[in-house]
Order: sequence, then C-alpha cells, then structure tokens
Amino acid sequence: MISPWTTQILPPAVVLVSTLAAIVIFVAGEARQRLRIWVNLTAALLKLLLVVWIGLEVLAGTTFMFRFELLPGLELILHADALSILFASLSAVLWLVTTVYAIAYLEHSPNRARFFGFFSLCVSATMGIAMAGNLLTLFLFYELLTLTTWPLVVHNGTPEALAAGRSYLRYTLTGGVVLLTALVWLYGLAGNAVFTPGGFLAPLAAAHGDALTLIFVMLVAGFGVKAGLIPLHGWLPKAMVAPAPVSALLHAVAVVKAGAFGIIRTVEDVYGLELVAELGMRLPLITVASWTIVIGSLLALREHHLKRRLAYSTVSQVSYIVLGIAVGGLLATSGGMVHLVHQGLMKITLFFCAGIFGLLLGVKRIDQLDGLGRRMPWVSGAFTVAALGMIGLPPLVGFISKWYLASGALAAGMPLVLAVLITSALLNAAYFLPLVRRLWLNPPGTLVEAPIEIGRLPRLALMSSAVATAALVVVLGVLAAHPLSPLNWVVKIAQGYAP
Amino acid sequence: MSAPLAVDVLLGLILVGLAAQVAIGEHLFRAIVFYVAFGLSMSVIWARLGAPDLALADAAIGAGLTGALMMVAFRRLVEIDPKQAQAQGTRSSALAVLIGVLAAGMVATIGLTALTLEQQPGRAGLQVMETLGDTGLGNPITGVLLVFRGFDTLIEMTVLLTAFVGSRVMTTRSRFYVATIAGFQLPLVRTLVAVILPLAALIAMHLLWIGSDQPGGAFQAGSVLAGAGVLLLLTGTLLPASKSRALVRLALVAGVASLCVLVLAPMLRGQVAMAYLGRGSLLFAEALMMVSIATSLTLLFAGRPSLKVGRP
Amino acid sequence: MTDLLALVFLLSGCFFIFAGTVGMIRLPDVYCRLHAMTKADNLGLLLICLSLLLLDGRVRIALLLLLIWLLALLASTVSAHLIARHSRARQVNERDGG
Amino acid sequence: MTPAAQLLIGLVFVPLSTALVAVLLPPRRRRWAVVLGGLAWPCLLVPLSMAVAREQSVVMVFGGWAPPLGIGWRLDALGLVVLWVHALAGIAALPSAWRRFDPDLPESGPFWSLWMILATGVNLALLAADLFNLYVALELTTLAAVALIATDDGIAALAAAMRYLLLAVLGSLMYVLGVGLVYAQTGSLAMHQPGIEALNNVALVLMLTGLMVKAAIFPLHVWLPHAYSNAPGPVAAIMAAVVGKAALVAFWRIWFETAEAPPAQLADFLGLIGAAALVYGAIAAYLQPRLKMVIAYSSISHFGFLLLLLPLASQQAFQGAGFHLLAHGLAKAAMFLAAANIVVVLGSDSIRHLPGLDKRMPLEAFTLALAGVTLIGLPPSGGFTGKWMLLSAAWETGGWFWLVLIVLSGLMSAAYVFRILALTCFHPARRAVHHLHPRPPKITSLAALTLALLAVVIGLYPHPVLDLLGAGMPGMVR
Amino acid sequence: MTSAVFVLVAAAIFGLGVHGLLVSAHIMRKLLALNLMLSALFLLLIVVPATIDGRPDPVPQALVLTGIVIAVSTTAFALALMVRLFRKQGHASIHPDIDPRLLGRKAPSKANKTAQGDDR
Repeated sequence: MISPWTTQILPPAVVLVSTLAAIVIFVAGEARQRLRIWVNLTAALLKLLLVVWIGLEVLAGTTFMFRFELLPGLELILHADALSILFASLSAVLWLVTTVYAIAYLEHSPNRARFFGFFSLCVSATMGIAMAGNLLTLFLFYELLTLTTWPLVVHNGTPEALAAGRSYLRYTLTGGVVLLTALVWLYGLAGNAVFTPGGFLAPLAAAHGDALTLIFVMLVAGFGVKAGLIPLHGWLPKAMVAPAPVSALLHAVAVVKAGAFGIIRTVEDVYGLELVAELGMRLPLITVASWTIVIGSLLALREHHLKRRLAYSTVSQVSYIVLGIAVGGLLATSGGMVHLVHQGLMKITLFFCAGIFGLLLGVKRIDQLDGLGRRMPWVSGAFTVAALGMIGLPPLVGFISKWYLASGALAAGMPLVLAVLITSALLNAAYFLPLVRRLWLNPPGTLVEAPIEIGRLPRLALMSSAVATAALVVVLGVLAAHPLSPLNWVVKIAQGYAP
Repeated sequence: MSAPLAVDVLLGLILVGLAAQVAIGEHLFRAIVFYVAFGLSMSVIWARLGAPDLALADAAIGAGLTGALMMVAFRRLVEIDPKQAQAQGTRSSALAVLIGVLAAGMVATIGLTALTLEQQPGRAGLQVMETLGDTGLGNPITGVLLVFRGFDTLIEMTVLLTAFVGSRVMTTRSRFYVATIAGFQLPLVRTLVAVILPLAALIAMHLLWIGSDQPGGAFQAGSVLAGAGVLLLLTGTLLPASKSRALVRLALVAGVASLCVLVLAPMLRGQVAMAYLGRGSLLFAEALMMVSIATSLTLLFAGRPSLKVGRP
Repeated sequence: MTDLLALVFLLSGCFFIFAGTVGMIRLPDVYCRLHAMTKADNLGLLLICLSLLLLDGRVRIALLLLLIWLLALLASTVSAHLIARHSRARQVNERDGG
Repeated sequence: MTPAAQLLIGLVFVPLSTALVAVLLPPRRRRWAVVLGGLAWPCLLVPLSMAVAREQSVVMVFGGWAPPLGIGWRLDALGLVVLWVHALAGIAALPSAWRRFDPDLPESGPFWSLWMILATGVNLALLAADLFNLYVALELTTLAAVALIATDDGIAALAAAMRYLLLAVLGSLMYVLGVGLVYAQTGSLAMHQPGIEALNNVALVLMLTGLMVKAAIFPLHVWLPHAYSNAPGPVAAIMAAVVGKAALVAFWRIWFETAEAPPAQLADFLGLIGAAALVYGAIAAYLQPRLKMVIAYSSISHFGFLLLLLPLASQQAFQGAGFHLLAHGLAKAAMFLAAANIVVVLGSDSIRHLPGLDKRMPLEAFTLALAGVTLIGLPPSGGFTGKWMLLSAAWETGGWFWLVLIVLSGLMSAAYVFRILALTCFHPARRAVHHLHPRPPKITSLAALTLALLAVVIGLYPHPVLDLLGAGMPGMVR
Repeated sequence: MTSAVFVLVAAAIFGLGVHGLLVSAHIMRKLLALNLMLSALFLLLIVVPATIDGRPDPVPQALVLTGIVIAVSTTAFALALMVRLFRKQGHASIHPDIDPRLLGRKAPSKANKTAQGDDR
C-alpha cells in the first residue's frame, strides 16, 4: 500500500513529467541535440514507469485523486481509474516509440527544439485528458492539446502547412467554444461533479430533460470535432502536411483519441448510457457513428495520396469506439474501448511506414508503392501486418475488437450495426488490400526521387520502431487472453459500466 | 421688458455675435482677436451675474493670456510657412450647421429643464456659507478653492505644471524663437515698461492680499503678473533662454509644493490631511501659487524653459 | 445739479467715442484712423470717467477712475505709435521694393 | 485619521512629489528619482490590500469637511485591482523606459516627470469619490498621457496626440456638463449620494458619454489605435494597462454608485454598444498591418467585453469583470513591452517583418503567445477565469445573448492572436528584414515575459483577487 | 428670467462652437471652438444652480475658476503641440496617416526634410 500523499501527487506528476521535459528542451535551445535526445527518452521512460506503477496500484484497488480548486465551485481534478490507465498507458507506450522514431526522422530538419518541446507538451496534455477527473479538467487539457498540437501541424511553415493549421484551429477552437457553452450550462445545472461510472445526471433528467439533451449534443459535437466524426472531420486530411511522427501521434494517439475518449467519458461517466437512451440520444449516436464508419471508408477508397487515405481510414476507424460505446452492453463496450488501443497500434504502425517510405524513397502516392516489398521487406512487412489487422484478420488485434463489437451488436439485438461492421470490413479490405498487393506483387516502379542517405543508426531506429509496433499488433492479438492484456483490462472497465 | 433684462439680452446678443465671429469668421487672425473680445465681454457678463472673481479671472486668463498665447502661436506658424498658416480648409456643410443647431437645442433644453429642478436644502453652497465663519475668511470662493475643496486646486496647479512640462517635449526640439515685436530702443516703450511693471506688481500684491476676503486671489494676481511678463517679452526687456535654471524650476513647482505642504503639514501634527491651518497658511500658499502661475504662463508664452534679461 | 453735469459729460463722452468709432470705420488710411481713434476715444473716455466720478463722489473711486484713464491713455499712445511706425516701415519697404 | 487613510495619501503624494523632484533635478539625475518613486508607491499597496480585505473599503475625507462640503476619497477592491495592474506594469516598464529615454535625448528631460504625473493622475482617478475631483484627475491623466505620446516625435505620434487631446477635451466637457446638472439637482458632488431616489438621466448619460470618450469605448474610440500604436513602447504599455481602465472604472462607479437606479433599457443599450465594440475591435485588429495596431484594436474589443458587466450586473459578473481587468491589463502591458523591443530590433512593427521572430527574439515571441492565450481566454489563464465568471453570471441571469457573445469573443480574439503567432513563428523567414539593430538588454524582455506569465498564472490561483472583489459594489446587484 | 436668457446664450455659443469644431480643419480653429464651448459650459454651470442671497452659488464658481485655469493650461499645451506638428508635417490639420517609418518603407523625402530641417 502507498501513502495517501503519493496517491495525490502521482497523477499530476504523470502530467508534469513531459511538461518539465518540454521546458528543458525549450531552454536548452536548438543546438543541444544530445541533451535533447536524452531528456526526451528519459522523460518518456519515466512516464511509462509511472503509468505502469499507477496501473498496478489501481489494479490493487488504490484510488488516486488530486483536487485543486481553480475557482470557487470549480475544481481541477486529476484521478486515475481503469479507463484513464488504459488511455494513459497507450499514450505513454506510443510516446516512447514515436520519440525514438521522431528523433531519427527529423535528424536533419530545422527547428527541432521547437518541435520536441511542443511534442512533449502535447503528450502532457494527452496525459491530462486521460487523468481528468471531471469535465472541466478534461476541457482544460483538451484546449491545451489544441494549442500544443497547432505548432506541430504548421511545423514545416509552408503555406499549405499554415492553411492546414488555420483550418485545424477553425474546427477545434469552434469545438472548444461549443464545449465551453455546454460546460457552463452543465455546471449551472449540476454544479461541480466528479466523473462517476453510470453518470451523475440521472436525478436532473426529470426536470431539465431538454436542456440535458441539448448539452449532450453540444458535448458530443465538441469532442466529435477532434474524433473526426463526419461532418466534423474536415481538418484531419488537411493536417497530413505535418511531418510523419506528428501525423502518427495526432491520428493514432493524441488528438483523435482524445476526442473519442471525451465521448466515452461523456456517455459513460457524465450521463450514463441509460440516461442517454432515456433522452433518445442513443440511436442518433449509433447512426452518426455507423455513418462515419461507412462514409469514411468510402472517402478513403477515393483517396490516392497515401497519408490522406490513412487519415480517412482513421476517421472511419475511430468511430468504432463511439459505436461500441453507443451500442452498450459488456461486449460492445469492451470492443469499442479496446479499439482505442488496437486502432492506435495499427494506425501508428501504418503512419510510421508511410513516413519511412516518404522520407527515404520520396513515396507519397499509392501508385508509387509498387514493389517496395523487395526494397524494404521489414517496413513493408510491418505495413502489411497493420493493414491486415485493420481489415480484421484473425488473430491480429483488429479482429478482436471487431469480434467483440459484432457479438455485442447481436447481443444488443442490432443486426443493422452488424451489417455496418461487415460493410466497413469489406471496405477496409477494398482500400488496404490493393496497397499490400502493390507492395509485394507489383513489379518495382521507377523512384520519383533518389533515396536520401541517412545514417545507419537513425535508419535502424525508424525501422525498429515500425516493426516494434507491428509486433505489438500481433502479440496483443495472440495474447488477448492474458490477464494483463488490454482486452481483459477493458473488460474489467466495461463491467464497471455495463454489468 | 424691464431695463436690466434688456441689458442682459443686449450683452447676450453681443456675446453670441462675437462667438459667431470666432467660430465662422473668415480669417484666423481676426478670429483670435474676436476671441479676446469675446473673453472680455464674458467677464462683463460675470460681473453682471455677480461673480466678480470669475470676471477678473476670465478677463486676465480667459481673454488676455489665452489670446496672447494664441497670437504668438499663430505668429510661429506664419514664421514657419505663411501660406499654410492661414490655410483654412473649412468645408462648411449643411450637416455641420444642422448638428450645431441640434447641439444648441440640446443644451438649451437641458439648461432650461435644469432651471426647473428644485434645489436640495443641504446643498454644498449653503453649507459653505454657514461654515465660512469658522474659517474666518470673507470670500466664499477662496474658501471653497483653498479650504473646502483645496485638493482640486492642488491638482489644478499640477495640471498647469504639466502643461508646461508637456510643452517642453515639443519646444526642446523646435528652433529658438524670440517673441519681441517692439524694439526696446524706443523711448516710449521704455516708459511703458517703466510704468506698467511696478503698477502690475502693485495690483498683483493687492489682489493677493484682499483675495481671502474680497474678489481676487492667487489666480487673478498670478495672471496679472504673467501679463506683465508677456509685456516684457514683447518689448524685449526679457528674452527667452534655452538654458533651464534651477531658480526658475523652483518657481515653477513652488505652487504645487506649497499646496502639498497645506495637505501634509497637518498630518505631521496628527490632524487629518489638509486640516485648516488659518489664514496665514493660505496667504503663504497663495503667494507661492501666484509665483508659479506667473512663471509658468510667461514661460509657456516664451516657449522656452527660462528667461534672460534683454540688453537695450 | 451735479447729476445734470454728469449727464452732459456722459452724453458728450458717448458722442466722442461714437465719432471715434465712425472715423475708425470710415476714414481712408491707417494714419487718419489712428488719429480719429486715439484722440476721440481718449477724450470720450475721460468725459465718461468724469461723469462717473461726479455720480459717485468717493475719493478712492475717483482716483481709481483717473488711474484707469491714464492707463488707457498710455496703452493707446504706445499702441498707436507702434502701429504707425510699423505701417510706415512697411511703406518704405514697398517704395524701395517697387 | 486611520493609518490606512494616510497610506491613501501616499498613493497620490509619493508619485506627485517624485514628479516635483524630477522637475527640480537637472535632466541627468531625473530618472534615478523616478525609479525610486516608481518603486516606492507600489509598496503602499501591500498594507492597503490587507486593509481593504479587512473592511471592504478605505475611506478618507480632506480637512474633516464631510461631503458634500469637502472632498472624499475611497479605495475599494476594484480600485485596488487596477492599482496593482498600474504598479506592476509601471515596474515592468522601468527597464524599457530607462533604455528608451536616455538622458542624451531631448525628450527624456520632460518624460520622467510626466510619467510620475501620469501615475499621480491615474491613482487619484482610482481613489476619487467626488465627481469633480475625478474630473481634475482625468484631466491631469489625459494631459500627461498626450505629452507622453508626443515624446515620440514622429508625425503620426504628434497627430495622434493632437486628436487624443481634442477628443478628450470634448469628452471632459460633456462630463463636466453632466456634473453641473448633478450639482444643480442634488447640491452635492460626492460620487456616492445617499438620499437621491433617482439621478437625472440626462446628467447620467452626459457623464457616461464623456467617460466613454476617455475609455475609448467603441463609437468614441477613434483616438486610441493611433495613440497607442505610435507612442513609445513603455508609454504605450502603461497607457494600455491603466489609462483607459481608470476611465472605465469611473464609468462603472458612476453607473453603479452615483446613479442609484439606472434604467434597465439603458443597461441593455450599453451592453449592445459593448457587443458592437467587441466585434468591431476584433475584426479591425484582424485587419491591421502593424503589430502595435493589432494590440491597440484588441484593447477596444476588450473594453467592449468589459462593458457587458452593465446588463449582467450581478456580483459574480462584477468579480469576473474585475478579474478580466487585471488579466487584460497585465497581458496588454506585456504585449506592448514586447512590441517595443521588436520595434527596436526590426526597426518596425509591420507584420511583414515578423516572420522568423521566434528565432531572432524567442522571448518576445513567447511573451506575445502567452499574453495572446490570456486575451483569447483559453484555460488556464487569467482571461479564462474572468470569462468563466461572466459566463456563469450570464447563465444565472438567463442572458443567453450575452452568454453566446462572450463565448464568441474568445473565437474572435483567437483570430487575430493566431494570425500574429502564425506569422511570428512559422512563416518561412525569407520575407523578413535582414539588417537588425542591436537587441535591447535582456531585462526588458524578461520584464515583459514576467507580466505575461503573471497574466496566465493568476488564472491558476485567482482566489485572493476574487475574494477581494467578492464584496461587489454598493448598489450593484439589482 | 435673467438665467433663462443666459441659458439660451450659452446654448447658442455652444452650438456655434460645435459647428466651428466640425467645419474647420485648422487645429487652432478647433481650439478656438472648444474654448467657446467651454465658456458656454461655464456660463451654464454658474447660471443653472439657484443663487444664494442674490449671488451665484460659490461652489460652481470655484469649479469654474478651476475649469478656466485647466482650460488655459490645456490650450497652451495644445498650441505648442500644434506648432510642432505644423513644423513636421507642413500643415495644421490632423491626418490619420500612420508614420511611414513604422511600415518599414522609406519616409517621403518632404517629411524628412521638414523633420530634420528645423530640429535642434
């Protein structure tokens, strides 16, 4: 058992680790590359250790709670429950990998101090979202995330990057404003309330039914912007101009997942699924999710730029999470939540590989993938694994989440949802298989530009990070039954929500 | 219509006519001259209304010194660029006339309605009249200015000082300029100076002395002295000097400083700030204020930080 | 008796000042105007002061009125002199110039 | 006379006597005196804050002549907050002023005394509990401010100063007319006038209009942008921090204290004016070609924002507005100080020259970013706290229109702030100026940065200020 | 009755002042107009409150006296400012032009000449 003081100090500590790293990096400046690398790696490792520690403690039943009164009746709460651990550990692991990847990827590019500084800030914002104990804290870190990812999006400083940044801000800040309004309203009604499984708004339902409905819509819309729910997804493909590590982080972990996570919190811990259903919001939510899944896949099919196709696939995949939550029930909920992790792993692998292709071979479009399998077997292998996982091939992780979703849908008696899942699986296949085919079966085409030469070590780092995540995709799929696997973890969470 | 009312109407008409000349007259210089005339008739009206202090002040400051300052500024413009100096650029428009008429109507309605307001019994003016006895002063206005609302006067003196210091910002950069218009060599001018100077000093002292009981006081006295100073500058008896002198700076701040003393001295004796210390203290403060007013207005006219004696 | 005298003084004073003003407006050139103004006005002012003096009769007031008249006299003398000099100087310049 | 009241005297007389000493001293020594005075008077704020926290306000009457006969002073929480802004901005501006107004420059002679006179005027305007005393205080402030603007000898600055002066005289004219009417009606010049059932509305409107000119509230703001953007950096910082705000505080006082029962329609009308100011200022700021112009127009927008207190008129709204006053003042001062350094180095503040600033002057860029966050009101920052309080006040009073407006205001500020930031940090630097002037000493940048940090940090621990403001204003909650 | 007359007079002067302020571009004309308006204001301040045994209320008198001094100070300062502005820009009216220096362009040569020509 650990001292109560520690239980108070750990959650903010998890958040602050990378903030401190950021400050050090900013102060150290551009020139101190070695220092920067060490700070990055140590901070990432330290954070991972902290998260694991907290996770084990939570498993042992310790409750972590940090309260700080921001305004009278307005508290900043950081806590650690199973769900936060899920998201936190995902970000911690992937931050470590992405850091390695990014250090290698950006070896020769300018403004690295700025990049890694904001990168770390971005991670602490994500951690804050994971650990947030009430809506205000969630909102606060959500806005911080907007702020800290913007410099990463516009990092290249090209006019396109600036334009992308502008649209990113337009979407996210508007979403933030909607959230703020909903928040003020909610605090007016319910006061300063902590996340509680099953929600805390049920007593108000009788009196303020319509208000709650409206607030729910506003909250989902506000979070949906980052989660890329169609039609709020416009910023995401544009943001692909950012360097590959950023796109990987944005679209696998930080931003989109933050949106999805916010929706989970709203549905499960603020409203509770019963109340959502009671307010008649469940079906609309399911509809939006399914619609996003299908349309996103279709858009991805239409896209010929590699990273943009991946982006659209993200749009569609993230909605699996929302769908699972909305369908409810033990199976579907766990299916949705576990997809938070699984999709993260697969998508980050894909982006890593895309980044490597782009950096080393100047490959940006799909028709340039021809025959890369022989040129870069490892990377192409990782890519293939992740792609197959996306399609949902057993025993890869993708299969597991989809399986749980499907059976959950049946359990909840929603065959239509099943149809949606099958369609999307087919569509996934339709836009991923061709890539795999091009990689392995097509004869190598002529390269667009001469491969740029980078050192062996960086090259190794790039490759290994991609392969590592791909390996995780396989391992977690195979070992899904292991007690500490995300799946079991999620099932434990889901039991809390939908016994 | 009764005789005094007829006089009022007559005075009012004259005033309005002069104002019209100032506002929409052709030439700038004439407008300035008319403004001086306007100020003088204004002081006649003050006298008519039974406010001799205002009459004195407006005649000396409102008409005399403002006019002098405007004329000297105009002369500087002419020196720099005669053509542009007079350039009017007045674009008279029906809209402007309309707005003017509307403003006049507004003020008229406001004033006339305000005339009908019934007065509170315990208003400040009455209290002044009642309390004046305790201070041993004869002139209620001096009482208000230096005893009851003395702090306003302190800030007012500071404003005067600020005007001087602020204009230094501009004048430190601008070219040296002599305001002399009449050669000092003229015997006539010399007599004029010889007569006016002691007389002005005498009048100033008189106004200062009687100020606490009768119309008059530091402002009137100071502006009389300032008028004398302007005369000296015009006749070249005094010349602007660009080397600032400690003595002059002392004279500039003396007024504000003396009022600060009036505020703070009682606190040293454990009383409330600006507790009344008797007529002597007032006379002391007013004397220094007079010096400051005279100095700063003269220097503002000269447009220089200091003065030196012109040699014939 | 004194009132009558005062009235006469007053009226004549007004007349002189009026005449001076008319001259000021009507006469052709600077010198004539100065001539009209200074002389007529000073006389008129003196007469008015006298009438007021008679009407009031206190010595202090009398002295003050006298002082006022003297000051006005001095002022108008000097200003008239300066104006005259100035315009003459200008004439000289013009003659030399053209 | 209580010790606290004696401290009140100090608040005005320390800067005033410093100014006098500065006038007396030879030009080379002046800035030393001013540094001393400028550091001395803020020390008085500490005990005064305690006094105000103890009993809501510190009161004193001159010469023991109770109003309406004499003049009274009153320091309440609101005044205290603005005094703190004044103190902090003034101290932070010292290094920059020290560098800019080197004794060898002709304008430095008058500058130092004028600065202390400005401080005197502002402090007095925040203390005055007497309508006419407020007038003289504002006159003093205006005159000093105009002169300070004119210390930058450019045509633009001189013209701006002139326009400011003319408009200010016009404004004080209307104000005094209103005061005259008040006296005619009530026979008293005290700001808080018990026993009057309702103030003459004409008088109220006249006084408020006059003050709106001085506070640069939207239709009457025309003097502000050029005045602030052409004034020397430190001057702009101080003016943006307090000069407008002093007038705004007077505006609130007259609204809530002098006018016992201000008509509700007028409140809504003024709220709408505030809304217009908010939108106009933000749009104009977005379109400006110069950094300092952007900052100046953002001030107009935020003054409009602060005007929304009138329709909301609840204690919570008052707390929010007061807090926003604090945060905004600090942020603005920081931005202008940073802009001053940018002008020094780049020789201009045209935004065409900003690209690449984050490498040339990282501290300044960071300052702009932090202050920008506060202006937008993103959490956690002082701006957010104020915004949140106003929002919840709007929610409680059911003012949905105001609520939406306040929320949108954040977006609008974001538009111009991020426009600047994007150019500052991320535009390829090829179009930037190449020949640079030597950097000003680092302390000037650090001072600006400290202010910006403060503006953000107060958002994390706002309780003391909010508790101070908690007492609200006499006759404020309807 | 007397006061009514003077209220009307003040109103007329005020209106004239406003008109002058609007129509004239020359700064000195504006200053004159403002001074007219101020005089009108002072007249109102004295006339409107009720008299105390036949003479105007002393408090407004004191206020007006203060006002007169403040007015003359402001005018004097404004005149100095005007002369400086005139010297720099060559005409005595307010232009909203922003200073070319600040936009990084070269200042127009004329402005430069007048600026340096007379300085110091």
